[in-house]
Amino acid sequence: MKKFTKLSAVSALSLVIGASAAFAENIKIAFIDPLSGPFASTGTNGLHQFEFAADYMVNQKGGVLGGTNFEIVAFDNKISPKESLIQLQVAIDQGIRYIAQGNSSGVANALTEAIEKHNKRNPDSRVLFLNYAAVDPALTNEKCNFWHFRFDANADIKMDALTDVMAKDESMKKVYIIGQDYSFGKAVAAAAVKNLGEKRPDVEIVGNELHPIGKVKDFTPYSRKIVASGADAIITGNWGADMLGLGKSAIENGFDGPIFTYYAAGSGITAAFGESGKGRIRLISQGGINPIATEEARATYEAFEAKYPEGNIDQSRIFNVIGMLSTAIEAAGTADDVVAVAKQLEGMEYDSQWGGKVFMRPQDHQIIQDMNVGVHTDENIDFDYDNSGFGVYTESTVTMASMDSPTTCDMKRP
Amino acid sequence: MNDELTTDPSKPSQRMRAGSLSLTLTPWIVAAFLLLVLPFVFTNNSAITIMNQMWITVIFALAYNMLLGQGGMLSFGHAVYAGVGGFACMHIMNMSDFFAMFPLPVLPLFGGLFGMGLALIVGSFSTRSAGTVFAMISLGVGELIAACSVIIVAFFGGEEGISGDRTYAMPFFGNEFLQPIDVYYLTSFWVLLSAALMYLWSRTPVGRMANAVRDNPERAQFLGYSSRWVRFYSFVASGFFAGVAGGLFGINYEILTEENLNTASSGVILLVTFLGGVGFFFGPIIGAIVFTLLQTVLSLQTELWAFYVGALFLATVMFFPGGLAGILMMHVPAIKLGKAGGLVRPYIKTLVPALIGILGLAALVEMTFHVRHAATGDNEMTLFWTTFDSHAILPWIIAIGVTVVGLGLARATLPAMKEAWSEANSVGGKL
Amino acid sequence: MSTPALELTGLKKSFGKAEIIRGIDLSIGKAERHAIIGPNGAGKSTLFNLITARFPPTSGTVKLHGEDLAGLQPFQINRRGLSRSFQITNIFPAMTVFENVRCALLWAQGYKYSFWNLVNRSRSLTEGADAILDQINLLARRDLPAGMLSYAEQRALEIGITIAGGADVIMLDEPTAGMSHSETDYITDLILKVTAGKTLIMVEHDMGVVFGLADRISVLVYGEIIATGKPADVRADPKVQEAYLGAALEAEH
Amino acid sequence: MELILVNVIDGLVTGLLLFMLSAGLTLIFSMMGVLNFAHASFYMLGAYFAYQISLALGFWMGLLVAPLIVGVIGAGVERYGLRRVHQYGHVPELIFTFGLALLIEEMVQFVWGKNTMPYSVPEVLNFTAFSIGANSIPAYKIFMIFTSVAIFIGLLFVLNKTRVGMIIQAALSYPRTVEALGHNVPLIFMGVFGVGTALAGVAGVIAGPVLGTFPGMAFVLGSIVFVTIVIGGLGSLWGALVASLMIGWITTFAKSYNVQMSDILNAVGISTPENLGNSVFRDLWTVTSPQIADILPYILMVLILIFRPAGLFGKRES
Repeated sequence: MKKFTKLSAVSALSLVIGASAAFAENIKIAFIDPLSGPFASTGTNGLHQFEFAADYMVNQKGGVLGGTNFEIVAFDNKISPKESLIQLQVAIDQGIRYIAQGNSSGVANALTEAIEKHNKRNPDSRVLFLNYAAVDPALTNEKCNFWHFRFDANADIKMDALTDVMAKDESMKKVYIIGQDYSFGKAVAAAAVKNLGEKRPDVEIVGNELHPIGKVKDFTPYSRKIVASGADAIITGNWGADMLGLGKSAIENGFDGPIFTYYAAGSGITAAFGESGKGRIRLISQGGINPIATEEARATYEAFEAKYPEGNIDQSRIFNVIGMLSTAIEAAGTADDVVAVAKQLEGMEYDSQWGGKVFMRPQDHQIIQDMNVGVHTDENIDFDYDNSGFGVYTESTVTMASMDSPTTCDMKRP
Repeated sequence: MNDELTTDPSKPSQRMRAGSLSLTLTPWIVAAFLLLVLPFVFTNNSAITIMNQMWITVIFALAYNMLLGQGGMLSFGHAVYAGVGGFACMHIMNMSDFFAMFPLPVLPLFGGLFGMGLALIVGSFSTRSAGTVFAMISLGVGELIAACSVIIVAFFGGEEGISGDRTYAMPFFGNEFLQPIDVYYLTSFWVLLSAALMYLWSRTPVGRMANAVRDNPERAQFLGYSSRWVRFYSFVASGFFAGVAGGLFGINYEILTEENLNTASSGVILLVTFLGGVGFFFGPIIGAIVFTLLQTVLSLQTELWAFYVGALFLATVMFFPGGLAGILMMHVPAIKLGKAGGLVRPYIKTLVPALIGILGLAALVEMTFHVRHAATGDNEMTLFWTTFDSHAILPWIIAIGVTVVGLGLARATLPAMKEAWSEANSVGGKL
Repeated sequence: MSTPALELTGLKKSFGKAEIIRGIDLSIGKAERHAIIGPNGAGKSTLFNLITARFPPTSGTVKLHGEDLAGLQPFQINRRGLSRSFQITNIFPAMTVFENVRCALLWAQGYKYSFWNLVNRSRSLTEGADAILDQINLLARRDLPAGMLSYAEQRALEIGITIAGGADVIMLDEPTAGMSHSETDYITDLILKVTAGKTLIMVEHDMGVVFGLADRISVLVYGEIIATGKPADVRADPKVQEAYLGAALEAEH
Repeated sequence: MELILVNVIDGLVTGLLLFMLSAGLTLIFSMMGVLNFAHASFYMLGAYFAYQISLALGFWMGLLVAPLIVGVIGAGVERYGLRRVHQYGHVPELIFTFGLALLIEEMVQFVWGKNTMPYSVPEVLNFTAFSIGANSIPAYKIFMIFTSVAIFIGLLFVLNKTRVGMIIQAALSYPRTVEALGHNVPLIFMGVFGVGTALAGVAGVIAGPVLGTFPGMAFVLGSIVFVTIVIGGLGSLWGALVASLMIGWITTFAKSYNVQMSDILNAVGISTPENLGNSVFRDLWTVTSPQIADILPYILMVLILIFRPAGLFGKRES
């Protein structure tokens, strides 16, 4: 038995090592996100979109650098910072130079710091961090670094665009802000207060509070407060089960205004809201799905649906990540020198198939793009989510949102 | 990988006379040697990172077993002591002037002291009784402190946690601990030291009485010992070593988050310790090594890793409540009788087919999962280094065949193995 | 007259409405062997438990060497020189026989809660434990788990643990319960041997043992002592005859 | 004033739901000494089964059938798993249920995937029963209250008026004696485990549509069920009821009102220090009641264990 334990350890560890030898010619992107546990659904959907995008946009078109393919290597971080750092090390050892991650700003924060330290300590095996969904503003402000690129609008930009749309509704007099008790939730609340104060000083913020993240079983008491406050609208940054719980509970318990939010589509949430959320839930996103922005996008979505009938393209920015990365690699003429690739990514302007231009702002590596505010509905929906017949229909667009927003980032380039 | 430590704490080493000292030292020397050479066998950074993680878990699991195995106290919130020790270390790392005054290898000591400090406070009321009351207080306190981690942002840093940079410490003989391998030797030093101290602890009067109180608190009372104080001392010592593990975590990852405190981490360490075996000092060491491998390596291979781990735990608890260490130690009588050799052939005859059968079963599970959840048209799957079409009938027939034949053979040869087992343990056996 | 080793005054104990011990006064001198007998349910074990603070008394006092034990925990009483065995065997079954005895020696040898001494480095612990094992004739079983001993051996071990700490007041609760004749004789001799010079208080059903061992006997019936005295006097007391002894003696034969 | 009344109703719903879980658990815990960590997993199974059945046969068949399936599975787990582990002691039993919880969650994901299921309130009950001020009380909540009260009454009846109930009550207090009297204790254990898990299943069926049916639903519920029965006192059905309602109301009210720690501290005469900005205690001063609402039961439990280890209504300590 003793021997067995040791043998299995040897073989297990050599698996880790051995994997690096195979497929050396592919450009590999490590996808480090939860694939098991409570957040697995979001992670898995993201992985499918990455795999599809790499295959459809790069490999089927002959690859980059004259025939090199993209390969997505999935690592399950179980949404744990510790596991993420272990998997990051494993990925680096496998010779992977591009790390994609999006779920949880906490994990993103751990990764960006670890990557900065790694790149400082190991100039020979530097890696880039492609952040496709972690939206804590700090990542492109005080915590920014040269290796981190954010392809999603940050919480401030999203709120800026959301409040632009909200401000047009003259009948709205009272707003209730509620969010999860962590950095993102706090960032959303702060941005909402600031933006509303600037755009609609007459609007009264009747509530501003945080609830424990992922722990609230029943949102009824919160809904009661919201209803009692006489709010005309709710602003929340909630996601996952917290979004669903809050939204359903508020509607059920007598709240009759709109709910402005960030993440209330796909991953079963659209289906679960169904009829009850129709016309009530308004969310900020980028990329036009309904109506579809371009014919190219329509073809992409149809191909995706053929492959994943139960899947959604709910993070169209993932296609931008792949598109921009392949463009940058082509321009740099190498995939191994990540500094060269990063320099290409900085300041890149890219025409997204999902509509509009996207621009990677060089001073903080924050992407700037058109932001849409859509409504949860079953009317005029070409591409629904969760096969529910419901989807998000774009009502208004803010072009190149927050192009000139300030940043505290002090970018240090190698 | 010091699973060579086969010293059984339930049996006192009565050897006091000179000469036998080398015998008790052997496993430690072997362990130290292994710790030293392992990085030369597994040279890449990820293997070293995984080994670091293993040694940290080893310390934590051994500390946990001071409570569960040796003291009979079931804790549902032990992660908080490791976590608080770790957070304290991160704050020390960020106090640049103070941190620059001493070398990095000393840092875990501070972690230990902070873990111990918290254990002193909590232990003062939680160790009054063992059993359900202790378990539930540990659960309550664990939840409380885990919840505080997002509320008391000044100390715990909210959900982002607290991060720092280990390289700002005073260089230790010129080493700034830039690379995982430097940290590896630091961690190895501490794992050896902590394991040795915890082992020695079990041989001290208060360590022996911890066992006595676990088995029969009332009798211990009538031997002049307060069960409560004996438990309290074990609890505080366990808190110290948990804090050391937390400090090492801080050095390795340079970040601590809510994850280090929450009840899931506390649950994991309970599973790790139990998987290894609570009855033996070296049990948790095996548990920590096996579990870390499962968690980091198996999860790279399959999405369903948690499913297998859950099944493994159920099987262990149902058939081998002594854990992996218990399975190893079951063979000691046969080895002492010189009859262990007779077991090899029956083992091969039963266990190899059983293993193949289980792998076949796993293949079926993976294939079902693939058919159910993979993308439409994506019929190709890779399993055991072979790629095939999961919608074709042949792979299914093969997998079912392998499963049935493997498990069938194992079942057929099981009586022979049982017979060999009783044979190896009978005649001349002590009991 | 010197202070009695153990003195009970007006000791009472009720569980709910049921009064189990109904006022006991008893004084036991130094180096006396005192037996407490009585029919089942008379409250003998309860009395033991009151003395050793397993339960608190409803009223009354217990004095050990003149010191009031009120409010003390069992381990504190033990440290003051009183040690007891249990009616149901109460040892550490998972530990070896040797370790059982060694644990019993730790406090007496002043180790307290020390974590800077190694038990197997202490010559006095090892030799002391071996000496006790020799006394109770279990040296041959030294390294077996205590749970594997025969019943009689476990009872002997329990007595060994009880006397190991060097207490001068020893309380034994039915040391020979459930034993065969030969085993009983063996244990009786053992008790005589190991309690020489000490105060012994025992509860016992076997009249042979009682009359063979005890200097004085108290008869407990329904929570009250109806007679105390030398074995011959007690045997002759008509109240005792009536209440208990007759039946018990008959059963003996 | 209106809000208080609304909160009383909401707290009642939460409390009664919790009670359905804790009632089964307290029976299991006090009879068998098993801390059944998988109890919440059976609750989850109840919701998933009901969802699956409701697709084909409608909500009401789900309500009827799903708890039965869960109960049978629970009895099977006891018969073929727990009973085997029972001989090794309580810790292995606990680990067993721990592993079982892990495995059930994985199996649910295996079968139903990782997304939230669109399991929703039946059309018949999908209306507002009445409104208090602007707050509407959904009919489904009234239905939940009636269902749980009916179950509680049924349980009381079985326990107090039937022979089986008498044996169970006796076994709660004196498990060994009951065995000595010749009752088939293993069968009673299996039955109690089955009924206990079926009750959890009922809770899952009726909670699934409002609280969401997703793989993490058992984890979110977490250990609060243990807290309930410890506060109430092990083995006490009334204790479980009182503790459940207490927790329901405490958490509901704590979430509904924003009370800040500084308010409380100021009220008892401690004034807020000047420079809170950098103080370590800054966060303590600004803690609000909704932030800590969900940990209040844990604080309560620790206090109760320190000062009254038997719980509010309990007779034994462990």
